[in-house]
Amino acid sequence: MLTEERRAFLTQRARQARALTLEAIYRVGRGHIGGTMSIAELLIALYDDVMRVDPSNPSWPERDRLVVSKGHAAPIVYAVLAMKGYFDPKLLDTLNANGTTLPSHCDMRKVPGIDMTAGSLGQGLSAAVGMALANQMDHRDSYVYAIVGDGESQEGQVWEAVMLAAQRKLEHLIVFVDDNGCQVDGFTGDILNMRPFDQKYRAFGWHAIYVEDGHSFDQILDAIHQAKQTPDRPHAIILNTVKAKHVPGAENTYQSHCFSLTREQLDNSLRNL
Amino acid sequence: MKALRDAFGDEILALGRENPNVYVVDCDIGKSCKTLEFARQLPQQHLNVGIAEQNAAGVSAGLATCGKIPFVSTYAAFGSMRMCEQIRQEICYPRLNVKIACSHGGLTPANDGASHQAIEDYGIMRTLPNMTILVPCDYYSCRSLIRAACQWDGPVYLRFTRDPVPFIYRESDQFEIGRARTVREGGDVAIIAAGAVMSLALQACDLLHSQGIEARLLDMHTVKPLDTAAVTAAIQEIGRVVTVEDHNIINGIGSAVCEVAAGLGRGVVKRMGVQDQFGESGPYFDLLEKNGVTAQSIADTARSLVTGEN
Amino acid sequence: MLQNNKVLSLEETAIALRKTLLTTIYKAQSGHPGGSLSSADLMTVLYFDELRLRPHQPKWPERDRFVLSKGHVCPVLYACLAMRDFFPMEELDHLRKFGSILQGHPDMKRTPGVDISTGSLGQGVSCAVGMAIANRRDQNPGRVFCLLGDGETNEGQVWEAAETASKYQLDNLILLVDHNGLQNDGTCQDIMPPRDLAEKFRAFGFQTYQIDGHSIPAILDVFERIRAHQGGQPYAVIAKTVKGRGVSFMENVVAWHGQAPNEQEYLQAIQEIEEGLS
Amino acid sequence: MLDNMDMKTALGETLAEEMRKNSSLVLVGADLMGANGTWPLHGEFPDRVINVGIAEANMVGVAAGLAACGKLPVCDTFAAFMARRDYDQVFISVAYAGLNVKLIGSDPGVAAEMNGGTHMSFEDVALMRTIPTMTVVEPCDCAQLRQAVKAMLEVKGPVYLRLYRKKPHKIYEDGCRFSLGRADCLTQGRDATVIAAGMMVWNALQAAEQLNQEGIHLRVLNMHTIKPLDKAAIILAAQETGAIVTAENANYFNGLGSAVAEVIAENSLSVPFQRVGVRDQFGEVGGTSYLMERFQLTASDIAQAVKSCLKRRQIH
Repeated sequence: MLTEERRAFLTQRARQARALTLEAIYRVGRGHIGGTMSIAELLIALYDDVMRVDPSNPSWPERDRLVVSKGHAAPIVYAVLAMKGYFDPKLLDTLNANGTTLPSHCDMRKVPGIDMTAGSLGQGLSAAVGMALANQMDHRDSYVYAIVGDGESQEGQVWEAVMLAAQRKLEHLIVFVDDNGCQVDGFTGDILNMRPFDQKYRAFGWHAIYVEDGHSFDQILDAIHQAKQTPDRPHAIILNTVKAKHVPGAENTYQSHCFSLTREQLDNSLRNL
Repeated sequence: MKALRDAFGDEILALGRENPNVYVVDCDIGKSCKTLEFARQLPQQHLNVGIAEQNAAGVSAGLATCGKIPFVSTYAAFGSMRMCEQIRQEICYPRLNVKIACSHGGLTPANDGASHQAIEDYGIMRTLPNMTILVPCDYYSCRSLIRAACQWDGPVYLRFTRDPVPFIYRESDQFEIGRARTVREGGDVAIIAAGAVMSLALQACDLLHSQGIEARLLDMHTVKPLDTAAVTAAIQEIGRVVTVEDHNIINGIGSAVCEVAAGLGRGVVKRMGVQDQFGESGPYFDLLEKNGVTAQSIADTARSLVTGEN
Repeated sequence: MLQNNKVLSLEETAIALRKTLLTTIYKAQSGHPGGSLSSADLMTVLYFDELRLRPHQPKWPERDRFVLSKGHVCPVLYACLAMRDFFPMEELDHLRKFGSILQGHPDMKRTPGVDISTGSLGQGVSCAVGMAIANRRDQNPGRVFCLLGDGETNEGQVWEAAETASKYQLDNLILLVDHNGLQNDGTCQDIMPPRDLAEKFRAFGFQTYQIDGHSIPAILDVFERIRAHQGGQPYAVIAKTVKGRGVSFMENVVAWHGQAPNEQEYLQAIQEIEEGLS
Repeated sequence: MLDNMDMKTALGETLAEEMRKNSSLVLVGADLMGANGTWPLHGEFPDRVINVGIAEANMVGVAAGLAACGKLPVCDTFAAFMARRDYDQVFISVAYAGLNVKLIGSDPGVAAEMNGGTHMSFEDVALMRTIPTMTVVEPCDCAQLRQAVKAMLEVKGPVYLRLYRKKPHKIYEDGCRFSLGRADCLTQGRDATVIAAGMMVWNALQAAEQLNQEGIHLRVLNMHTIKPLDKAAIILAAQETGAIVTAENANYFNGLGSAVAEVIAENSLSVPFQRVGVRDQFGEVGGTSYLMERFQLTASDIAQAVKSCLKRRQIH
C-alpha cells in the first residue's frame, strides 16, 4: 500500500508526463494522444518506483529494460525519459521536427533510454522475449518489461512470442496489455475482440493478472509485486485503461488515437490535469 | 490538388456499387486508406480483419478462390513487407485475383518515420512473378488505373500516396496497364518517372526548356510489366535517361531501365531516388531533398548528361 | 448395424488409403509419410463420408472445401482424390516429378480437387477463413474443413486466423488439428509445447472437441455432433494421433517426417498395414 | 577433408569452432535447424542454441532482442522464409534498429529441388539487397563458406548469407583467401567476362572450359558478395574484356544481374551485356540439373549468352 504522500507524488509526476506530452504533440500539430495518455501511470510507476535504471548510464547491462511494442506511444515515453534525466526536456520541443532525434516511433538508435526500436506492431514482444532470454542465459536478475496494445495483440507474432516465453519460463518478463478498448478504426470489441486477455494468456501458459483500474498506482504496483512473487512463468498484467485519459472530450473515443489538439483543448487538458 | 488515396476511396466505392464481387479487406487503417465510405455503404462487401496483415492476405486469397475481387487496403510498408511471404505464396504463386491497394507509398508518411515509409515496396513486388505494379501520379490517372486493375485478371499491387498532389491529366484521359504515357515530348534527354515525384519532373522539364534543352518525360505508371518499347525508344532515339522515383534506387524503375539499357549495350542512365538509406521523420519534400530529388537537381542531372559535364 | 457396416467399410478404406499413399511416396522416393499416416483416418472419414463433393465437377460451387494447411502431407490428399476419382490413379506415380499435376506441395492450378495452394505453414488457415466468409456472405451451404498440424500452431498467423473466424462467427469452418506430437526438429514438447490446444482454441472463441484421431467411430461421431450443433462459433477438433500410424518402425519416429522408405521398408510397411486389417 | 562434405556440415563445424571462441555467439532457428546443420550444436551448447518452433517472424524478433543485449545471434531457416516471411522483421527489428544479427537462408533457388515452387526462393537476394545496410553473401563451396562465415561474424551489422546446404562442386582449397566486397577473378580471359555467384560459379567455370576449346577466353568473376558490390572489378572487366554476362540462380529481376546492369548503365560502359537467370518465373519440383536446364541456367546457357554478346559486339 502506498503512503498518501507517495501516491500524491506519483500522481503529480503522471500529471507532468501528460502535460509534457500534450505540449510536445501540440507543437507538432498532431500526434498519438489516445494511446500515450492511457499509459501515463504505468510509465511513471515503472520508472519512478519499479525499474532498476541509471539515467546517467542508459546502456548499463544490469538495468531493467522496457520495450514499448506499441511504438507510437513514443512521445510520452520520451517525456518520462526526459523527466528521469536521460536527456534535456528541452529536446521534447523537437518531437517529429526536421532532423529531430525524437521520431514519432520509439527509436533505440536516436533516443537515450529507449531499449528497442518499434513501430510495426507486434514485433516488440518478440524482442522483449529475446532480451529476457539473454538475461536468463547470462544469469542476470534484471527484469524485462513490455507494453503491448490491445489491438496490437491481433498480430500473430504476439502469440508466437507468447508461446516462446512460456516455454522458456521467462519469470523475469512482465508484459502489460494496455487494454483501452480502442484501435484506429473503432472499438476493439467491434474490430476484432481479443478479450478476455487473461484467459488467453493463461491458456498459453502465462501467469495473468487483471487490473480493474489501470490508472491506479496502488493496483499497478500491487500487480507487479504479485508477478514477482510468482515463479516459473512469464507474467501478463492486463490493465483496464481509458484511451486519451484526462483529455476532455477525447476520453474513451477511438478517434483520439491520433489527432490535432486545439489550443483550447490543450489548455482544458492542462487545467484538467 | 487531390490525394491519390482519395482517388482510391472514390473509385473503389464506384466499383463496389457496380460489382458486388468487389470486396475491401481492411487492416484497421480504413480511415487513412479512405475506405470508410465503402464500409458504410457496402457492409456486405467489406471486412476488417484487424491488425493482422498476413492474415488479411490469406483471407483475401481465400475470397478470391470464391470469385471475389478483394482489394486489401493497408499502408505500403505493411502491404509489401509484412505480407511479403503471403503475397508471394498465396496470391502470386496461384495467380489469384487479389489487389493489394496501398496508401502511404514512398516517403509520404513523412512524419511516421522509417518504419512506416515504404521505400522498397514495388522493388519487392517487381521480383515476384505474376505481379502487376501500378504507381499512378495524379488523381485522374489513379482512378483510371484502379478501374483497369479491377478488370485485370490477376494480382495487382497499387501504390498510392498520402498527401494531395497536383492534377496532371484530365478526367477524360484513359490509361492502359503496361503502356507508358508521354507527358512531354523532347529529343535532348529522357526523364522517366512515376508517382508523386512526377510534379518535380515536370518542373524540371520547364527549367530545362528555359535553358534550351527539350526533355521527353515518360509517366511509367506501370512498373511491371515494364513498357520496354518506350524505354528502348528513349535509349535508341535519345540515349540519355534520368529516372526519378520515390523509392530506393535499387530494384525500382531505375534498375528496370538499367536492365533494358545494359541489355541494349548503349546509352547512359542516371538513377534518382532514395539513396539506399532508411527514411526518417520530416516534411516530405525535405526528405526527398535529402536524397537529392528536387526539380532543380533533376534538371541539373539531365543537363549534365546533355552537356557531358559531371 | 448399418453404422457398424459403415465403420467397417471406412476402416477398410483407411487401410487402402495408407497403402496407396505409401506406394506413392515409395515410387517418388520423396515425400512425407509420418504426417500422412497420422492424418489418414481423418482424411478417410472426410473424403469417403463427410465432405460433399462431385469428383467429376471439382469446382462445384456448393461443395465442401478442404484446405490442407499442412501442405507437406499432400500424399494423403492426392491418394484420397485419386481414390475418389478426381484424376486417374496412375497420376500418383508422378508425385513430385517434373511436369506432374502432383507437386511437392498442393497446387490448386494443377491438381483437380485441390482448393488452395499451400506449403508455407500457417497460411492455409487464413485462406480457409476467407473461404468460409465468402460462403457465408453468398449463403452458400458449402462448409470449409481445414487440416493443420500441431506444430503448425506455432505460427502466429494461425491465431490471427482464429481471431477472425471467431469474430465472424464462422460455424461453417471446421479446423482439424492433427495432434501427433512431433514436428520437424523433434517432439512438440521439446520444440514448442502445444499445451492444451483445446483450451487455446476455446480462449480464441472456438467450440472445441477432443477425439482419438484414429478411431473411425469417434471421427464420425464428432462430425455428427458438429452438424447438429448450432452456436455461431467456428469449430476446432483436436485429434490425438500417432505420427507414422500403422507402420511399427515409423510410429513416433521423427526421422519419418519427410523420408521415403526403401524397398525392404516399403514391403514391410505394406505387410504391417494389411495385417492391421485382421 | 572438406572435399566430401555437405555445406551444412561445414557450416555446423565452422559455427561450432566460432562458438567455442566467442561466448556471445548464439544460434536461433525455426524448426529447420536440423536441415541446416545447426541443430547438432545443441548438444555442446544447450543454452546457446534456441529453436523457436515454426515461427520465423518471431525468430528474427527474438534474435533482435538477443542482439540488443550484446549477443551475436545467427538465425537460420530456408531462404524462402528468411527473405519473405521475415521481411518486415528483418527490415525494422534488425536493419533499421542497427542490430548485429546474421541471417542464413538455405536452399537457394533451384536447390530447393523437391520442395517445389512454394519453397523455391528466386527472390531472396533481391529482397535483401533492397534493405539499406544489409550485406549479401553467397559462397560457392565448403572452403569459401568457412571463410565467409568467419568474415560474416567479424563484420558489424546485418549480413544475409545464402547457403547451398548439400555437397557442392569443389572450387577453393581449404584456408582460401576471402575478402568481403572483393570479387575473385577465377580465370583471366580477355574476350568476355562472366560474373557469377554461388552454385552458378561452377557453371561459369564449365562454360569457360567449353569456350576455351573454341578459342574464346573467358574471365570468370566470383561475385560472392552481391552487396556491397565490387564495382571496380565490373568496370575493369568491361574495359578489358568488352562483354559481360551475369549468371545467377535467382530471378533475373533485381538480383546480381540487375546490380551489374546498374553499374554498366550508370557508367555508360556500353558493352554487350546479358543476364542468365530465372526469367521472372516461379519454381517447380525437380532435381537440380533438371531445373538448371528448365530455367536455362546451365554452362551451355552461359556459353550461349557469351556468344550472342560477342556477335553483337562484332555488329556494332
